Amino acid sequence: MSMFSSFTKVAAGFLMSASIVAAAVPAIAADYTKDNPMKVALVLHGTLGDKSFFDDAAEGMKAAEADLPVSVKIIELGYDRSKWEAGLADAADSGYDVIIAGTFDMTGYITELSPQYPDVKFIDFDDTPDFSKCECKNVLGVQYTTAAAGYLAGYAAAKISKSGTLGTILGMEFPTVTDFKTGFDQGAKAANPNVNILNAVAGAFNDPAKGKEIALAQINQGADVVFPIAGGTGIGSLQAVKDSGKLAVGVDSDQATIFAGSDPAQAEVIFTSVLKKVGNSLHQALKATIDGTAPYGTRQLLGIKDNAVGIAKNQWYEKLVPADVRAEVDAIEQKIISGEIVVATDMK
Amino acid sequence: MMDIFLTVFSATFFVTIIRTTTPLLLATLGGLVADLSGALNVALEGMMLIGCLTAVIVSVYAPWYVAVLAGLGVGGLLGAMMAFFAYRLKADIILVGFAVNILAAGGTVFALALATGGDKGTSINLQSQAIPAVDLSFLSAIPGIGPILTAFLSGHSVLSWLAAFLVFAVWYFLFRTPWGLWLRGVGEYPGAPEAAGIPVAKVRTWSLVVSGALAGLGGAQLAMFNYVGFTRDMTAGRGFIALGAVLLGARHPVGALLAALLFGTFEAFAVVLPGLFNWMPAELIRMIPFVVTIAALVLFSIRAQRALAMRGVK
Amino acid sequence: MALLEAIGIGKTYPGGVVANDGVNLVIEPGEVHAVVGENGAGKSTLMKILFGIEQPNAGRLVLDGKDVSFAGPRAAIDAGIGMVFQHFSLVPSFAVYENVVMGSEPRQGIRFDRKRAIAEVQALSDKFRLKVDPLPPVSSLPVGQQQRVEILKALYRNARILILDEPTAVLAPQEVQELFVAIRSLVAQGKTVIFIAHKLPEVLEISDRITVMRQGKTVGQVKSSEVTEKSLAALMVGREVTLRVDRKPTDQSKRVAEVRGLRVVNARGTEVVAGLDLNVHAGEIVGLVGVEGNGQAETLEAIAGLKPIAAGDITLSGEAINGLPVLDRRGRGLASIPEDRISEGLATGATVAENLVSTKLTDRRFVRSGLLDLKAIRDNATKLIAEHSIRVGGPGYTVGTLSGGNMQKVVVARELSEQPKLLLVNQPTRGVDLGATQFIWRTITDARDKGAAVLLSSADLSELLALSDRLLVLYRGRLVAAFLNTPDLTPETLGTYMLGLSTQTAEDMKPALR
Amino acid sequence: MSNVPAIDKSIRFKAFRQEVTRSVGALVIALAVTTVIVFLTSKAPLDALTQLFTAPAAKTRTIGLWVDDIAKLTLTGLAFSLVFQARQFAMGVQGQVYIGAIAASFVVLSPIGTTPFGLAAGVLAAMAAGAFYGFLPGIAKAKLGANEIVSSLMLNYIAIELCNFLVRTSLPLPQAGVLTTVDFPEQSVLPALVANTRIDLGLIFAIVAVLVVWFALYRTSWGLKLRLVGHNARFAEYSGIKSTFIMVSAMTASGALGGLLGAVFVQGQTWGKLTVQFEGGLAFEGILVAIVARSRPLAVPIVAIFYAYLRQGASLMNVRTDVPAEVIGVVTAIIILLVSSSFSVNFVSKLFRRAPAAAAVQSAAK
Repeated sequence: MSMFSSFTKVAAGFLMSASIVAAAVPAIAADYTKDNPMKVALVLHGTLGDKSFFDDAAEGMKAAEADLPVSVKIIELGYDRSKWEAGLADAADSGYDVIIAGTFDMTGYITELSPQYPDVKFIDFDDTPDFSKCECKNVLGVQYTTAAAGYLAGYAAAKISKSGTLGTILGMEFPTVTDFKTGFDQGAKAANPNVNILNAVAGAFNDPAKGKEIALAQINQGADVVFPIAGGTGIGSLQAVKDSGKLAVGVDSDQATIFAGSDPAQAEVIFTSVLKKVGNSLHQALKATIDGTAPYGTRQLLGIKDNAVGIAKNQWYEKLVPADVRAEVDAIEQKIISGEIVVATDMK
Repeated sequence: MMDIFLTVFSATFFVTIIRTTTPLLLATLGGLVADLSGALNVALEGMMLIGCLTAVIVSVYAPWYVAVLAGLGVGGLLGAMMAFFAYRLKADIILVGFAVNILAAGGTVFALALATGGDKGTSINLQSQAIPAVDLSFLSAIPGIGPILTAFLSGHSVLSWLAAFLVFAVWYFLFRTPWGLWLRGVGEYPGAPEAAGIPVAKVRTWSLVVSGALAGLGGAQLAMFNYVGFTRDMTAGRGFIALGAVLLGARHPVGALLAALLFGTFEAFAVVLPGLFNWMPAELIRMIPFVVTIAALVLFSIRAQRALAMRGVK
Repeated sequence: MALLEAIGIGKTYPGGVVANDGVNLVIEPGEVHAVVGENGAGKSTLMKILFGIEQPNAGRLVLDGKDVSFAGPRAAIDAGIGMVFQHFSLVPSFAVYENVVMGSEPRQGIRFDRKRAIAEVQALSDKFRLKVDPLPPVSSLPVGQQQRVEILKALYRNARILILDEPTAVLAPQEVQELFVAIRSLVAQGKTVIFIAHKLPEVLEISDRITVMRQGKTVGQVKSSEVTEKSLAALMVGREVTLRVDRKPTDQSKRVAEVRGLRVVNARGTEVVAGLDLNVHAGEIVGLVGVEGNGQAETLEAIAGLKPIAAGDITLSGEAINGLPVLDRRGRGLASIPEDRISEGLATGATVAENLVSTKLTDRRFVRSGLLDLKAIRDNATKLIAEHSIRVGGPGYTVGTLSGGNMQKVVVARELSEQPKLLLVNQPTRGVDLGATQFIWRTITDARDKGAAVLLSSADLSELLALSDRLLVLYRGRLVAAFLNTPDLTPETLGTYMLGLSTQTAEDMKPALR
Repeated sequence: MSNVPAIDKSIRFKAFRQEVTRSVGALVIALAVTTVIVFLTSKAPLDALTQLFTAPAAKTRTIGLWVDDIAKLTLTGLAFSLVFQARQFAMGVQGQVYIGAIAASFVVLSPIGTTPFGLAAGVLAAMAAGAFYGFLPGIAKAKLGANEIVSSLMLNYIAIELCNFLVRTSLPLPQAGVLTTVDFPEQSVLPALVANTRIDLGLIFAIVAVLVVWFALYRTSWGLKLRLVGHNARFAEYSGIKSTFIMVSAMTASGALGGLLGAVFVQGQTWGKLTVQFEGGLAFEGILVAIVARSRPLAVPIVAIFYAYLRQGASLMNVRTDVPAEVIGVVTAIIILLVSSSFSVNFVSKLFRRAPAAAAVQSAAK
């Protein structure tokens, strides 16, 4: 009994301190210092360790903590959808200044919660609320035109493909996923009008064995460059590419670099990755928040020129992609930035 | 249409089927041993999953065969735990089985996080190893059929060969050794072996241990060959499909092999079909094994009823 | 020196039931030693202790002059003790030889040497003249053969001492004689036999010495040659008991039930009832005689509606009831006391009150518009508990807490709480003590006296002879003989027909087929 | 499952006390294990434990989550209790939840949904669909002898995939490719009982369901028949009870409860729309609730109260501290193992006792 009551005391203490902090949320951005940092929660509707999307966001938080007066708590809600809303609400209720959550899975909850917590700022990355329909003055939507980066990777892939057959593997079909492919297909066709692009939908983001089988099937059907856009499922596809000695395009983060330490052979086949620089963009958004320049209440659509998307130009890119192709890719990149080439996108 | 034929009759597709079948077959054999000893092992799923994780983690620090043995061992251990609760503490074995599954679903993620220093999704931070494939490319030296033999027989996992051997071994054990006689006797009418001085509790316990070990071996194959590494819930219902395969296979090792092959083929189809039939929704393809299990269950039961009816019993 | 001695054995079960309390038993080598006592006297517990299934709380076992203790059957078997249970411990789908050698298989490396097993079983069967074929699955064998498979099992394990637990209960008189021949041949070849029974004539015939048990204690050891059936019975129950029921003369003119051309086929496709005709009249008890498994149980189940029939007609009070479900048949006045009360006659996990109304859930007294009248159900139970003197704490106790006799009383109370037109009874007193037996016999006879037509099947010929007005003998699902129950009808006469050794002509049967 | 007499009060009390002692014992052991795990894994174990034990009751919002879980766990616990009482090990509640939710979604997203009958129509459609889905393995078992455990498990997977498929292809979505339908019309959403919490009409449904199931089991002849079938199907058959009918009707009724839970999920304040994988495995946790409650309907909500607290505590501990929510899976497994076994509070002595010898022979030799 005594043990229990001591718990209650601790809890009461915790709650009290939390409410004091909540009451003392400073309105003026300049107040934040290293000793009185802006309190940020990165709420992931999943877990860390996906080696792409969520991990990249977490990397961005680390970078932000290094050079900004922020303290970040990463909250992993897991894969039980019925707990996501509750988890986000709990974060909003726990005295954070900024809550970061991503994708359309969380947008609805952000839309509902933001009017209830007007003093808390919300960053909705990789999706956006419909600002015409909601009272979301404290929400910042951050979206990425990944099609443009996909275009670059598709161009390079078609150029280095010997068979003229490419494979794409989607985890599921929704715009943030298909946008990669939309750009990739355009780029590939631009490089080689006769290119044959195989496509498969795995139906899951967490079935690597299946991702591996699908990639093997595509390779068997002639594909020599595979582009999995499928989270954990895609990790399996990369393994198939490694085993078959073909080439792959990574997704979201620089996957070759991620594998370099634990599995160098895996890194050797990923000639580039289509980067959705989530971490980088969030880092920027936090900086802008502290500066007071972040356009809350609107959506930001970030592209190549914002350094929010792109392809990884690392040592493997240098090694596996011939210099002339690299030069062409750089030229195209400039044309996209200048608007000379317009890449169709699924992001509206 | 041509595409399908080419794909289906290709050596690669055959190799794919063997690969998808192997973990299923091992788990099915495990389910069979438990079933014949009188216990429906609904924990195959959980045992496989824990087998996956154990094999992956051990393979980081030890040679692949030690990791495979670890997967097998942990499965056996879980079987012993089930036996303890079911036979010693008289818990219902179905409920114990589900407890193991729940333990596996949460426990593997938890243990993975501990092993990787925080990753709850995949084990790619761990340098886990693969089970080697058996290279029979020397067969292509045989004139004529050599290349075909190589295409079909080379490149399978060591455990695929082992699984094929285990079909025979389990059959031999069940129907040609005294212990197989004991096990089947215990499953059919425990009073008889008990009266003959056979330690029934021990036979049952060992059956579950073997059952778990085979499921764990299936897990090792899944996490060290089909895909090298662990991700949460990576068994994705294979343990339950194996349970269906036991019933479908008429509780016989050869039947188990055929049933596992059937489901393995469906799984392989599910991989190949989207490449060929983009119109076919992935969800419906994924339903196939479950629908087939139910259909098989119903057909088998209808056949059993018909057989009775033919003999004049309504 | 005694071969096997049990000294001061005590056994108390976890529930507090004292099964053995200072039991002493001395078995001499080469004798047939009977252990007799009422049901519940503790015979079975003692045998389980001798065979290592139970461990005693007190006392010791001495074998060949040395103290022994058996941790399990295996240890007892290794010490040369074999046991044949009343309910056989055979795996139905296994062949005879597999059942015999299971647990002590001849091996060749890790392989089970089946050829040697078959040969050895054949040799053993020949040596002791048991006439058992090693190859067929035991489920295809008649009961007497199955019993010999059990004996072979013990002999195969080199049993020096063979314990037979009520071996004659399931056998026809002629089969009993064959068994006794086999037992004598065993003794002649140096084996010792412990024989548990409660049928005293058989005991006196086969045994050399007899140990009598009563209420968990041994009350005496006697030489068979020095006692009579009567003195032995007195020793067993502690008082003089006569198991006799008086039956009133009744009006037996009204035909209540008719069965015509009944055919029943079992799950394996064998015909178990083959064109049976019979009638039962109000106020009479018709006994179905036969070795178990000759169609009696199936006949009763078919009439009750529990087993589908392949052909034939069944009428009750002139109306065909062939296709009717169980409940409708019951509604027309059919009641049934099944063979196995625990697996069929009761829900042991449910309360006494619930068990007592389970067959009356369409009765408006207990159920109205689908709702239970709990008070009526409880009152019904209280009344029946008193009427049948069921020993139970109250209507709310679960049936599983009762003794076998009291469980059977619950069944009887439920089935006879209303006067049935047709009462089907199968093995009403199996495993029930003498007191309860008497009570159950009385109750059945009362139902008859009040005008019920009763169809009775029992493995106990003395029960059939004590209760029946007419006796019909079944052999392989056919009617082979019919008798009016007269004082000169003997078990041996019935036995001839039970084993199919002879068949009455239609003319012979006629007087007893009304 | 239940061997408690419905009539005699003193015995019922005694058995009740025994059960409570056992359940509490299991809970204490499971919590002790949790504490050990937390101390081993957490950098701030006291904080984690504080969250686990106090957080659910600390705020209106969290109390709302707790009560919502109670309602849902009660419904799934009842659904499992019904089939367990009939001695069927059907595991199909999860599938029924999905099928029910799908049916409710189709109804409320049709024009009916915006009428005043939308709410009721959705709930009834869900119950009917769930009942049908429960009926399937029941009839397959009754008519063909198809193993209900396996068939119901397979039906679960099929229902989940069907939900994924229909959400993606056949139902109106807010934007293409999103795995969630548009919000249901207001008329079809269960109204909140306490504003701004998840406590909604589902709680009332759960309470009514408890009473209805209790009444059906202990006060109707159907219930008595069902329990008799559960105790001994052969005996029930012999008594003239159509055990197959009772079995199938029990599984169908359980299916209706599962379907109702589906409607409470998607039409409730939690979602108010259909989404893939909306139940997060809660349906299966009804097994635990039913086991600990020994399948007795009145005990189900009591168990649900405790378990829901633990469940929410774990998820808040996960959100606020460094201990992952998966710990609760371990705790759940331990509770199931301990409560379903003949474990007693003097567990340790039992661990070292010899195995009870030769139970099989005793039954063979009876």
